[in-house]
Amino acid sequence: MEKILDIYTRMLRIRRFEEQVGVLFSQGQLPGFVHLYVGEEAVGAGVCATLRNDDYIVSTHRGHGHVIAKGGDFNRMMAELFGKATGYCKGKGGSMHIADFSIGMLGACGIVGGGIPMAVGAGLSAKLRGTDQVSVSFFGDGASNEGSFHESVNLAAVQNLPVLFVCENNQYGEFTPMEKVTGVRDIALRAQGYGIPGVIVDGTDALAVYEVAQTAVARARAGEGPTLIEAKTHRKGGHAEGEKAFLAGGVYRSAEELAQMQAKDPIVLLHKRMLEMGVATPNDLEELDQTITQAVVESVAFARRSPDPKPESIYEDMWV
Amino acid sequence: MEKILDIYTRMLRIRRFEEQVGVLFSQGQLPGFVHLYVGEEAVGAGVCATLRNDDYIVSTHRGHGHVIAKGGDFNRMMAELFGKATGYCKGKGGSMHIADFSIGMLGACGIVGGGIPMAVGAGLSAKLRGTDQVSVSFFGDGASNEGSFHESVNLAAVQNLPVLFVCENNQYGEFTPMEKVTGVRDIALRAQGYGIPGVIVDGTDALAVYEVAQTAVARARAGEGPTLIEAKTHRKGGHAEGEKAFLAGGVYRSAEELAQMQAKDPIVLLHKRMLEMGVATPNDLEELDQTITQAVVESVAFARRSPDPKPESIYEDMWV
Amino acid sequence: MAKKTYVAAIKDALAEEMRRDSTVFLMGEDVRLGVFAGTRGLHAEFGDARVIDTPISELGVAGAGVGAAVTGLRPIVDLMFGTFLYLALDQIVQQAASARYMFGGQAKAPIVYMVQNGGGISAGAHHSQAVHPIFMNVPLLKVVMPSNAADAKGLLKAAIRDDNPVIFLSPLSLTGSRADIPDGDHFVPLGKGEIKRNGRDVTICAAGAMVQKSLLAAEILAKDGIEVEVIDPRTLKPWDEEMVLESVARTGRFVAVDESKPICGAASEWAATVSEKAFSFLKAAPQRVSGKDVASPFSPILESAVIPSVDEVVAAVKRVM
Amino acid sequence: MAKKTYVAAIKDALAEEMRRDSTVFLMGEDVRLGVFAGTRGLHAEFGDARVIDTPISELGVAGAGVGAAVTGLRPIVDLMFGTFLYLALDQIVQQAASARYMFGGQAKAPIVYMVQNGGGISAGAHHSQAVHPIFMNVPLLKVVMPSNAADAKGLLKAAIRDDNPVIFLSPLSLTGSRADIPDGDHFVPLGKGEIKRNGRDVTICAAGAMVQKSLLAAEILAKDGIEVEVIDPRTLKPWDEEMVLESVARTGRFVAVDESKPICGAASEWAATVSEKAFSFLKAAPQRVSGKDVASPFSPILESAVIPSVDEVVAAVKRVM
Ligand SMILES: Cc1ncc(C[n+]2csc(CCOP(=O)(O)OP(=O)(O)O)c2C)c(N)n1
Ligand SMILES: Cc1ncc(C[n+]2csc(CCOP(=O)(O)OP(=O)(O)O)c2C)c(N)n1
Ligand SMILES: [Mg+2]
Ligand SMILES: [Mg+2]
Repeated sequence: MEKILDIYTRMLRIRRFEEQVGVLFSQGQLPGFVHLYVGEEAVGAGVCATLRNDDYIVSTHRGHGHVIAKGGDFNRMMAELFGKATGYCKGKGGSMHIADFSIGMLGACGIVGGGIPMAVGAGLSAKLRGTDQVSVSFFGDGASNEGSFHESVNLAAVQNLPVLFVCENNQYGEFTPMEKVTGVRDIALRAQGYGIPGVIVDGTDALAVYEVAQTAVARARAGEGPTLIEAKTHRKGGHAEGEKAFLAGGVYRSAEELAQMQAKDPIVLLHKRMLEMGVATPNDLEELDQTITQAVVESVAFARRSPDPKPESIYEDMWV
Repeated sequence: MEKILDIYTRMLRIRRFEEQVGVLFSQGQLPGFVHLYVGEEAVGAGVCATLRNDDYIVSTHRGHGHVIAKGGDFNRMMAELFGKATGYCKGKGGSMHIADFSIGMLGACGIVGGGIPMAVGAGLSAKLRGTDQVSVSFFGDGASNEGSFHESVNLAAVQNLPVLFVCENNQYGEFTPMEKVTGVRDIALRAQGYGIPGVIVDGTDALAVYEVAQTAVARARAGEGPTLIEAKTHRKGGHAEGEKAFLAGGVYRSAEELAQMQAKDPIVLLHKRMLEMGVATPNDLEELDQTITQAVVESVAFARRSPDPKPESIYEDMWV
Repeated sequence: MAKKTYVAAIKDALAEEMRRDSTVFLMGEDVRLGVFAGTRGLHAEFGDARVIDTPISELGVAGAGVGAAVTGLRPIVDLMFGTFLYLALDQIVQQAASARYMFGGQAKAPIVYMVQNGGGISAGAHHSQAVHPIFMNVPLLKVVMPSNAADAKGLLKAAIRDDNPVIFLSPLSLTGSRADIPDGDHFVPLGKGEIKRNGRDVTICAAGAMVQKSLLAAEILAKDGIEVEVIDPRTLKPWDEEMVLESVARTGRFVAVDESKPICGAASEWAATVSEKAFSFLKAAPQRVSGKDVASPFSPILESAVIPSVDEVVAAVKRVM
Repeated sequence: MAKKTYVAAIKDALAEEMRRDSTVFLMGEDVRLGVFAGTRGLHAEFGDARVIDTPISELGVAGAGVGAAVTGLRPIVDLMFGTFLYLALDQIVQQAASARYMFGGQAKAPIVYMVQNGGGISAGAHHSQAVHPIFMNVPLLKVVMPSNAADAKGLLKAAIRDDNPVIFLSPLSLTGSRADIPDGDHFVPLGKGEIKRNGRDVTICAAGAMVQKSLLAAEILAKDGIEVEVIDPRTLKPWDEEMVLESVARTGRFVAVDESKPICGAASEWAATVSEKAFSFLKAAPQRVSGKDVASPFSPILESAVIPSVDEVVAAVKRVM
């Protein structure tokens, strides 16, 4: 019960934060690229709700949701997106490189598939140090066609590492539908090529995600090796913010598809379910929403009043 | 019938050439590294016997056998191994870079897995040019753990290219047994991750190899896409020539394993079968052997009497 | 003459060459809708067979291009960002660049790898590094980095017609920049530099996005009576060292300006060449202006402190006076 | 003091550091039996957990090392040949080198990538290229290339103890070379060069396998009365430029000798630095001797024409006299 509320809270925190980021981007207030996680919240939240603080996750270019799901701080995130000195990376990282090592969040990653080997290494590290930490690699359907995916999963398999490979299959890599570039419909099938379990889950159903992740985490902690989880999901927005203007009418998702997708909003679905299950009252959830929204607003204020990094700081954080 | 003799001839040509190369290497007459194909002849021969001159193959570090199977010339090969100006690559290539573009042999490759993308590109080229040529990528079990394998097979699958991926599973990558580093026993299983057929064949049975290759070639020529063929085989010698001295007693294959393997010599097996089937008389085969052996001997003489490349020739063959 | 953006110039070059030669085809991630390099719209004219959306598989795609090139086609492989070439490096160096040479001249590999190079738009560490020195250092590649839309069109056409592997780098920060483009089959030969501004006092060699900055610096310096000659090699390899050496023989002073990192960067090469081959003409120590030797930071304030600035170019010129 | 081979020195360094610090571990292809880098025998002492045979997956293994490094371990990743680093470049640059900086100092990545570098044994194009300029050009890596067994031992120990990512390059042609190795915990700090021969007339900067060739050239030249100072930076990045500049201030003449390719190579960097910072001391144009700008040919005759020779070093020194 509490867990469900916990998961929902993580999801809503992601959603409200991301909505705000979208607005800020459209107003031209944020430099660089921004890829939103809106629509995919159930995956990050469902998985991270099974993790301990000292477990590891490695994320993607679409990484805000993972940071928040793992317990990241709005203020330091927002400040980073504004490129401020108070940001997680002192303005050096930005949207695609947010990390919070204090909560085991080992970084977003601008290189598609680039974070997967790192997650395997964190799992190897846990094994060699004799802890029962687990490591989660989030990546997209598109990333599953990178060599790094293949090498990483195989390495984790043969070393029997405590790693969850979580493929967020939103069915697109940028503007290209996955069936055009991926030889298989279900990425989970690829698990067979490494002799590890492959599981498909409805990525819009947070509780289902939580369940399969729990099983995989238990396996990993028990020293039984990695699992490949494929969460079928969708992104509500474009590949990156500003996409519509950028594509100038170049449409790649049909109206039907978009409508179908809207009907499967993971937050709406869980909200409904919670009321049905009596986990929370509408009032509770409304209050929660307000608290979160307030925190998002404050993070913007925090970011705005934060100092810019000093140009000289380019020479800091180089070598230890 | 004729085909069987053809296949046997290819195999024996490989064997006799390679045996000679082994001797020359042990005498310190050949520079660089040499990886022999002895024991694996049935794979290259069985596959190449299904190909036309204008079909393509791309090979590996263990490439002499593929060149010969595709119809390569002993003299130019041997001269290349000696680093002579009359060699296939004018002494610039050596054992790991022999190529014969006139017979569609697009090169051996010193980088494990490095030739696989090229084979896919040759297949793409055939498709785009509207020919019915096919392209074959040979690679090892170890190579199947490289990202290049994964990316290449997937690309060929989604583009539906006329490519055969032929994994020569000799169960070792250098001195490491495959089960230690490969998540799956049957590389052919990986085909499922790309939605293409995966076939396992006894790689010591040349006729069996020929048959599965024929099916795959027919599919490819008909525009039905790629096939992954896994040929279970073994190498009779070390990973590279000179290995025993190099390893200084570091043994990695058990006596039982070696004995088992010796009993499955693909040439002995086919020889026996041909006699049983009445494809040839012992005398025929003996004559064939002598002819081949003679050609090998001549190739050594050719190489020896060939001129060294001129140092100035380092500036030739740079840019067109 | 028509004023067009860098991206539009690239698209024109691609379309014209694809019309001219049916063996030319294009492949890469999202080339159909087009992310950057001006590939948008080509699919409508040339169809699935010649405008191919690939998986996100840089190594495999780069290598497949080589296979197509050595078997008679002329692939253009769009890999989007220069930093993604790190993933493809093995196939580019070991296959594309080496094939002809290591096979003793049996093959030719007419292939163009096309990417956005360098920083300037807060794209962060993973997308913003200028990668050209890597490709200048490995053997047997040609490397092109046009500094404006007109050169981009002319050089891309030359790259596509060249029978050798070419790395074609569009400076990321110039994507939307405009220039007058000569009508018709505008062609700029590989290996020929251009004097972008004449001057008698100092020679600057600068490429890509640094050309404009050097020209701005030259204007500022002109007010102090310092006349700077700005040379854009345009092709980084093989490069027009004669043009630079001839200029230094006149000016006696040299500044190399490049966005890439300072150690073994393009500026290092230019400065070393000038000091080796025009030493007797030099009146002062050649100076380098390069990107700072750190990963590209996200914050615009930090990123502009990392990329060479007009002020830094001005200061370097003053050091040689 | 004991005379040992380069490979044996490496093994000693690995064993001593693995004994000293239980967070140090080794992984790579066939590290158990050991192909090159002196890893043979370590498995017997340190077991499966600390001597890990990996799949042939350079990119994945290089990246897994980073994940282990940022979570508290000190991996040594043996990738066998320098050219195999092409496959791993993305993870080395974008993760190992960048992690600390792009995450604003949150992480440290104490990792050593260990390979054989360069040519000289007819290993052919795919195995013989000297790759160090690539790693010198990208930011935030340390790059080490010891020229003899003693330095190899001392520098490898320093690399393992360093908290930053280090590329450790053993010149392929020196694998079997022997040197006297000081007893005990022989440690050579990163970033410190060494004058391998004193001389008053010309300064040579050379690294790796080129040090020995430069010393041979110096002996030949001494017969003509030309006294050459040979400096081995040992660490290529960050490098001991003070030592070289100080020497050039005395000799006034400079020759850079490096096995890597001539464009944007190490010799380019050294020559550019000297001409930029010691210009007023220079009595002649600095000269570079580099590998020829082609893929490494197989034939020993051709390969030795590609790699800098003692004769070429002698000739370059004569050019600056
Ligand atoms: C190595 C690499 N290639 C290409 C890109 C450009 N790119 C950024 S996101 C993206 C699509 C990724 O698709 P997927 O893995 O499915 O993730 P999604 O964006 O759908 O979450 C691409 C091609 C990149 N950043 N890195
Ligand atoms: C990219 C790369 N990594 C490592 C090596 C070193 N190496 C050469 S052959 C080999 C083993 C290859 O195993 P496999 O693919 O099974 O082929 P086999 O030798 O068994 O025929 C290795 C690791 C290499 N040449 N290239
Ligand atoms: Mg996707
Ligand atoms: Mg094998």
